[in-house]
Amino acid sequence: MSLQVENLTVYYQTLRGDVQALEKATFAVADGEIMGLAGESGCGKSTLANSLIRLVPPMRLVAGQVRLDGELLPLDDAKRMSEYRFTKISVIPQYAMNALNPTRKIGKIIAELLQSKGVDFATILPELKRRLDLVELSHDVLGMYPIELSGGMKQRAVMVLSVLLNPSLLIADEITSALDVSTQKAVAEMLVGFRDREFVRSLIVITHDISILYQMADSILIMYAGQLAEKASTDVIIRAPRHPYTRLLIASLPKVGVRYAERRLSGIPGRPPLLLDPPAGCRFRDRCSMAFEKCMEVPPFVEIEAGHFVACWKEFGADADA
Amino acid sequence: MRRYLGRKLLIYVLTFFLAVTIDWLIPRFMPGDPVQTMLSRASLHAEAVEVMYGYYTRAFGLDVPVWQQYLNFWNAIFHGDLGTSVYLFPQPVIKIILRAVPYDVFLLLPAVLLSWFAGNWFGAFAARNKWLDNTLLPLGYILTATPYMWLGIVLAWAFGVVWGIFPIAGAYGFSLRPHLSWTFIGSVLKHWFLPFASIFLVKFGGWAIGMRNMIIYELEADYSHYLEALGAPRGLIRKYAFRNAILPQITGLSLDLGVIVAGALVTEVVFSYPGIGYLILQAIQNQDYFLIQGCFLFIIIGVLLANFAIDIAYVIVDPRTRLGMMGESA
Amino acid sequence: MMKRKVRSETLYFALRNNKLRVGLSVVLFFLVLTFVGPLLTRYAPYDYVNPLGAQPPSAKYWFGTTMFGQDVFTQFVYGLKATFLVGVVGGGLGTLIGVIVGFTAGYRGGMVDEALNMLTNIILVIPTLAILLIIAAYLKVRGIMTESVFIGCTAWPWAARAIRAQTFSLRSRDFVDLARLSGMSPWRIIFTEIAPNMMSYLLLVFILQFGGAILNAATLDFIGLGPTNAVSLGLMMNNAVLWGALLLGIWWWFIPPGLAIMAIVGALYVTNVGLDEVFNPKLREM
Amino acid sequence: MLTLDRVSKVYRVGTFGGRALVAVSDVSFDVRDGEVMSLIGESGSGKSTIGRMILRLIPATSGRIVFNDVDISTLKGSALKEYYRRVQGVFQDPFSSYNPIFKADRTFRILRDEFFPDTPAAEWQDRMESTLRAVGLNPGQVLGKFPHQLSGGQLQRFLIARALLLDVQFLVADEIISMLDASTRVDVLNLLADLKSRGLSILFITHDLSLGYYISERAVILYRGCIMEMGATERIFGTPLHPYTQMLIASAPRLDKKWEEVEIELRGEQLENVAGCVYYNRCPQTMRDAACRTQKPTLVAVESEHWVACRRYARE
Repeated sequence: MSLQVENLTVYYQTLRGDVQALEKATFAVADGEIMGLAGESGCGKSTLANSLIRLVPPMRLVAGQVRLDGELLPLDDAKRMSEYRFTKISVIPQYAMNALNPTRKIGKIIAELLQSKGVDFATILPELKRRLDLVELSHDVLGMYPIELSGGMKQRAVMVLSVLLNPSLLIADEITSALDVSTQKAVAEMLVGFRDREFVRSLIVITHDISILYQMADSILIMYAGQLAEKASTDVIIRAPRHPYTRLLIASLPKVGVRYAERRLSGIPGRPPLLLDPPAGCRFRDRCSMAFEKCMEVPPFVEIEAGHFVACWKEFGADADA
Repeated sequence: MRRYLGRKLLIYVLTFFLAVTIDWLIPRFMPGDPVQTMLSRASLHAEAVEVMYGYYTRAFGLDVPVWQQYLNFWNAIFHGDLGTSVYLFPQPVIKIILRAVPYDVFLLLPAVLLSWFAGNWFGAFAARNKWLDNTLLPLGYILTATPYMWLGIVLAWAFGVVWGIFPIAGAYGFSLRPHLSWTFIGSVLKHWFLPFASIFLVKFGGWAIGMRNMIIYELEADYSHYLEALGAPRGLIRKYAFRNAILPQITGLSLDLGVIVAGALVTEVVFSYPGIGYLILQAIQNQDYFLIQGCFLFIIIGVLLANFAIDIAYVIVDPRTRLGMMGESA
Repeated sequence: MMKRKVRSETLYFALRNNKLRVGLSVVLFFLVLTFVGPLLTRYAPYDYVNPLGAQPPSAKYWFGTTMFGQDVFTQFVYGLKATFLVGVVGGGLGTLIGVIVGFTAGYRGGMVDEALNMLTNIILVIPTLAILLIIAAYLKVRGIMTESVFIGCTAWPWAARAIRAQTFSLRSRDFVDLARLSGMSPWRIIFTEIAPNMMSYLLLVFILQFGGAILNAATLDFIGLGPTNAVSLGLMMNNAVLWGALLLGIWWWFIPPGLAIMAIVGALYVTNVGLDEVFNPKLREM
Repeated sequence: MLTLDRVSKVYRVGTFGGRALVAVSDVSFDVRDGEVMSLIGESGSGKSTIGRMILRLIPATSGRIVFNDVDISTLKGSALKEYYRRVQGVFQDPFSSYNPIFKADRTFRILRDEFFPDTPAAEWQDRMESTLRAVGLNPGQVLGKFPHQLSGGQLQRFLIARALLLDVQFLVADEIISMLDASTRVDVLNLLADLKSRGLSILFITHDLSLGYYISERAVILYRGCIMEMGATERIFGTPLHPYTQMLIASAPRLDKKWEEVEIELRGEQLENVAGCVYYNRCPQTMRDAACRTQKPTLVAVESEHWVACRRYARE
């Protein structure tokens, strides 16, 4: 099993107390699996990603363990964690378009970074060139400054750099949201290519755009207000979601081919709760039409079918499908 | 890149033109007549004043119409003839100034460059951890807030008068004549140290603070976060941040030259160090307008040349100016 | 992320920021001294009160007396008034011109911006103190006001550059476009929409101008080009050096004025940093 | 209602306007009364520039924009204000549309001071509240609050209410829902569509095809400042003719079927654009020929309510 997360709880320290951004997240990502991580803004998906990569104040690890290929990750010890970063676990950040130092040649940046990890640049150069071709970047990009490249090109350079040492887990944080439709498809296919070519063993793709996940992800984990709502294979999430929130979320997405005149889609009334002092139990309770007294307790994130996890009391009490 | 330097050159030419015009305007624009005040000092009886007045107005070319004077002034500059000094009468202004310039360069160049390097290094070092930041940085604020001359006085008083280690006046021992020997060089260095120290310390504080703020911004930049996310060692991240934080300090240096020159003027006055500053003070005290004009011109030329040199250095160091903006516009 | 009410949070940080507290208390101390001081001494700044000439600080003369037997403390206190005056008028004028130039260049953009920017760069490059020297040299009668006006007129480029950059960033915000869509006139947009957002920034600029004006004034006074009809800290130092206080070891004549300038301007800079930290958290803790 | 006649916008960039950047070139289309038209294009296609030119926030370099038979470039002073009573805009980032240090409902007070100075307070208050309810907001919850205390969806509805208070005829909605979360996005979209019933015509600017398809009867596809294809939405999405539109539709992520194999030409992005068709560099080999490189295609009506700017259709 590539990644196992147990009871991961991360809060943000602020002047007015702790923002409970991530609450008891327990899930696993198998080898070769591309897991989509989706949810509205403020649902904790970025917090989850950042806690795996760079847990720095004001974030605080409250509880939970993360194992990667069986090894326990020292999440809150930045020094020891840096050995795992880039070699075992790597990230393509949301700000990939300005993640490269503007006043340094790209080749030099890569060389110095590899050197700091004890890897000789010359030996890895041929592989680097092959991967540049893969993302349609010419080799003389290495001799250029980031300022000379377009946004899309810079992002692809960062993609290549992040997976250069074949990390076992790659986290792609909202990398498609700033792109146009055409480049979006190309970048998504490149990520899948990274997994197929074994550059990375497993992949977590974070985005608020579920239709992108439908195209490229094997499974999707839906989060709401810091809690895991549902995880299942992509088709199950899209075709037969069980969690009320997932169902409403999928229903509210306009699909090409649906016209306002014919079928009027509906959103979800209300707003996600503020996480400074979140409501007890299931945090979707106030916006959920099927909420009942049991929802005052936190629903367990339990496997109701092979590979299909749901956190909703409805699965136990009343009849299975409402 | 050509465009960047072209623009800068245009600004400097315009500045030079404007400065020279101001320099020419001032004596003519101010109340009172320079020649009149000069003569009144010379306590002559009435008709001698009349004759002398005619002679001097012709000598200083004040009798021709204004725009004619202006043109004469320009071609005089290009011939290096800045008129004759009133206070050291027979000597042409240009010769007096040229005697003072080497001392200025000898004092300013090391003070400016050393304070810049040391200040920046110290600012980066102080930003390394919280304790250093809260103890050494306030020292930086105090230093940069100290008036140049006051620090000069205190240093002169403490080291010169109380402990008597350093001389506090002139550029070298009064008993010595400028000649190549160790005693002379030793004396020059001893006289040079205190003025140098007072300029150095004040500017040192300024650069340290500037660098501390810049490096914190750079450490918060996206590329620093990305390097951290890839587990790069602190040293590498700080090296990149320092390299990027130094760039605005280079432009800061060129913009700050005007202030540094002013500070040097005052420090020279405190230590009666025979640079242009001391010369200006004497020129002012003796109402020698042409010497003042000459000194001002030299300062302007010096500052403009230094600025242009720094701009060239900036273009070499910062690739962004060399390549201009390549990315597609939204 | 959670958003907090803007006003109370800034207040919350302001009270806890020790740089701000230390800086402000020092400045206030000298301000109070400026008003209280003249009440404490019976003499005028240039009275000859001590026949024995230079005396070290004593119970009678808190800061001692000068070579001519003038009371240093009285000169010091009246000098403080001049310094604060120059700071307020000179700094205020510099900020005002900077605001006007900065706003027009930032809001108008285009050729106006290009021209004003060129002018600012030119004046930035010229060593303004040299110009002040020459102007002051030719003027026979110089008061505090004229000196402050001179300093204000040559110190504005720094403020103009900073305010122009800030206006530029605010102008591109959508609420300025919405204001234009509501038919508001450009000047009304500047003063009711853009300026209020920059109040904190304008305060920072004013503090720096205030400190800069004091330093410039002290330099001018020291060369003897200060006000002819008043006393100032720079003038005190000039007289001290002129009459050889250095060699005679009359340290109480030249130490207090310079120390006061350093303390006031240093405190202003520290306050500025404190305020800067309060207004944008990035500079706060490491 | 509103007609754009060969409108272009050229920016001067570089020092002293050395280089010219063509943001919009020779665009003509019209929006009829009570019609929702979508302007679809990727970033850098000039769609926002067109929106800002219509709102007179930036001047057009050439061409005419006519609103109810009046060329808006001639409007000055009170005539321009009268124009703003008829035409309003809502922008992309809700949090940048409000001055952070004032309460959100200050925008209404500005409206009252500028446009209705003599309306009695009581009457203005309940007109405001009824309009807020019309856009699905509860006045008690949203009035008197700072912008950061309201959600993105509420803020955008606020701006729509602002436009309704002026009872505008034409609304420019520039990417107004792209910053909102999926769940609230649809409600604001439905609100826009409901406004049509009030006789309001809307120019809906977006980069997302499915939104354009969902809400508008007619659509314009833009690429690098030129119209590629224009016409009734069903026709454009049903039988896309221009290679760019085909590529857009093929690569738009859908929930009902996987991506088709459409070859995306990425390297084409960086090449210098040619004198002829702006899409030449990214056009698949099979569909372009030498003439495309030199001759700029013009909009040709292929069927009723369906125009396309591609040489392959110019011949028919």
